[in-house]
Amino acid sequence: MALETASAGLQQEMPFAVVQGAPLLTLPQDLYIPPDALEVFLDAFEGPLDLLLYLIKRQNLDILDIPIAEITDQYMEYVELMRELRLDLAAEYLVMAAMLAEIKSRMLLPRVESEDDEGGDPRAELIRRLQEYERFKQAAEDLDALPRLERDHFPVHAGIPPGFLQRTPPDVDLRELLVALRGVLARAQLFTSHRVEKESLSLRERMSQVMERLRGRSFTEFTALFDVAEGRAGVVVTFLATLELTKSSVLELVQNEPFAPIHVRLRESNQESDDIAVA
Amino acid sequence: MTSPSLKLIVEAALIAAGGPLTLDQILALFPEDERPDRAEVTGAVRELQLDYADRGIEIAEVAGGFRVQVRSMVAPWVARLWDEKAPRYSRALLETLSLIAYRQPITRGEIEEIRGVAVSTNIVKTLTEREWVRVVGHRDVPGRPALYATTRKFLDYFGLRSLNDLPPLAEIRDPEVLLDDQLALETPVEDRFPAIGHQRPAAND
Amino acid sequence: MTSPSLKLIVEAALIAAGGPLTLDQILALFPEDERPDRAEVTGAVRELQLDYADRGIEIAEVAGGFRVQVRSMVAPWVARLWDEKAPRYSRALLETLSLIAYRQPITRGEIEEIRGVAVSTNIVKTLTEREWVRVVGHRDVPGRPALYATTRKFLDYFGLRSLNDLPPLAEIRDPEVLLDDQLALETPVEDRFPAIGHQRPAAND
Repeated sequence: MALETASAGLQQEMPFAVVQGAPLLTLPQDLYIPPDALEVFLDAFEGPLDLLLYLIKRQNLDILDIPIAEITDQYMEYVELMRELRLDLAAEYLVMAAMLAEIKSRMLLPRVESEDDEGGDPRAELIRRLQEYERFKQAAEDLDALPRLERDHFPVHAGIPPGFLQRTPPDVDLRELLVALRGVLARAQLFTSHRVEKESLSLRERMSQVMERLRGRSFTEFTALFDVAEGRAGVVVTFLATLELTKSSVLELVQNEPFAPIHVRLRESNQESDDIAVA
Repeated sequence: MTSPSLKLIVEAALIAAGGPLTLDQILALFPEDERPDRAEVTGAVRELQLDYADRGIEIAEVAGGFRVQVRSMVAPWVARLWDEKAPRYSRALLETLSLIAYRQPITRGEIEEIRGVAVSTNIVKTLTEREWVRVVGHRDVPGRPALYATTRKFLDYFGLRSLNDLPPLAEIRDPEVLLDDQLALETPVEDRFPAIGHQRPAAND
Repeated sequence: MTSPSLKLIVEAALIAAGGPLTLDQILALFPEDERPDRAEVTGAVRELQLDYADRGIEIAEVAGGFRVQVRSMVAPWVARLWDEKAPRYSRALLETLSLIAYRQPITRGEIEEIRGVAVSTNIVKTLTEREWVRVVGHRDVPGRPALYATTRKFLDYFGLRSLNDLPPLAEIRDPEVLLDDQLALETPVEDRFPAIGHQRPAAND
């Protein structure tokens, strides 16, 4: 019987929903609305507060003086309908239904004479929440209306004629480099399987230099790699660098016959067939 | 070659920047010994604003500084340069964004309390990815929920100089005061809802 | 509201486009029934070119059409807008560089093995573009990985005559030497590398 009372209140000109352009003027008690239409309806609301606000505004009621029983019944009908149609109703809608029912029952209690008891109208908290939500619903609309980039404002950007743009790369301090290296070494030491050996830097540098010298050439005579002017130490370093490079598959030493001149070349310059052989 | 006027440099920089430039960014274009006063730069910007009065572009002031943009009057034509339509944002996203803008710093839970529904992770992700919103800290309660606030990019996007430029929030009317007044004049509650009157005694327990 | 003049629309479109616009692209901004003649559009562009004679921008005719660009005269100032943006190098980049310096010639795989993480292509690209590092050959193993070494420019930049001027590895590995000597850094080292902070002798505090 509660439903009957409520549906009488629903006979207003304002549609309770617009489904694909067609207004729905009455609540569909006989379920003549296809389920997907109600899904659309449900999608149109941002939650139970939004639905309640809609129900209130639709009847030009003041939030501050909601006829709670009426609104509760209307709300329940929607919720029941959704449930009957097995629509995926968010739990929040049910929580609100419970809250409304509770307020409704409290409203029915005789008002106690002493004013200080219970602290006023049981609707107060709901009204506070509705008002608060309504403010931000409005704020969202206002925000949406603000002229904004991409839709209303288009920033300009003219180009720069070629040749002027010079991206200065960041400065690096040698100390930063060393700190970084120390970081790697410390980490590498945590994995005991990795070992960064103590190694003469001159050897490393010479390895790069030897490679540089051999680049783009075919065979170079081994002895041509050495510069006697560097003295004994220099020659030894070059010799070690060559051995190291040979060992690590970068260089290739070739001697056609015993005592013939030794030649050296970068293995990368080998023929395709050699690559296959190595692979 | 004489050095070009300050105004020419400011104009070219603003037009080339592709986004707002602050006074400091403009000043940084000059070597220290040639650096103009701040007032001179603002003067140049003001002059340009006047020059642009009958042009297709204008200089707007936003949080990030001065931004040259297409005048709204011609924007509909210019917008056709780009194929994609301007993105539209859902009510859920806009409501969440509004709550963060007006109530910052705010937690997700607090947003959900006001909206009455859960805030989807997607919305938070979109807002964060657009760099409109970021985590500025954590509330010191169990769970340490993240506190969200809006960014300068948010202000720039919506053409605001500061949060103060946001449209004012609607006033809240105090329900307690109003209700008490109204109730005094009203008929007893049970008269208004006879249909459910029978529930009364039971509910009292 | 009357429709804005053709010139305003053309101006705004050219400035906003961020690249050259062809005549056809400009014409496409108008609905068919309002579309101006080609001659009208070229006329508007010519007028704008005259207007810009004493401005910070100009309209250049390029193969792709018309492009608004910063006048060369002021370009050196405006170009500094992007100077500021060169970010500091990442720790990953510095580690990679230091490994190339100390372990050259070295392959990317070897660097990754020591660092325990992949070396991004960007890092290698940045180091190569800066001409601090180059490929000096390939190791003749499957995949023929490139061997990297440092360059003359690298030595020059860091004021070294040769790699021998770099502190030996042993010293770098010893935190005490590093901290007391070359590395009297503003930031305490353990702040940057909290993971290895424990290695620092207590006496140093």
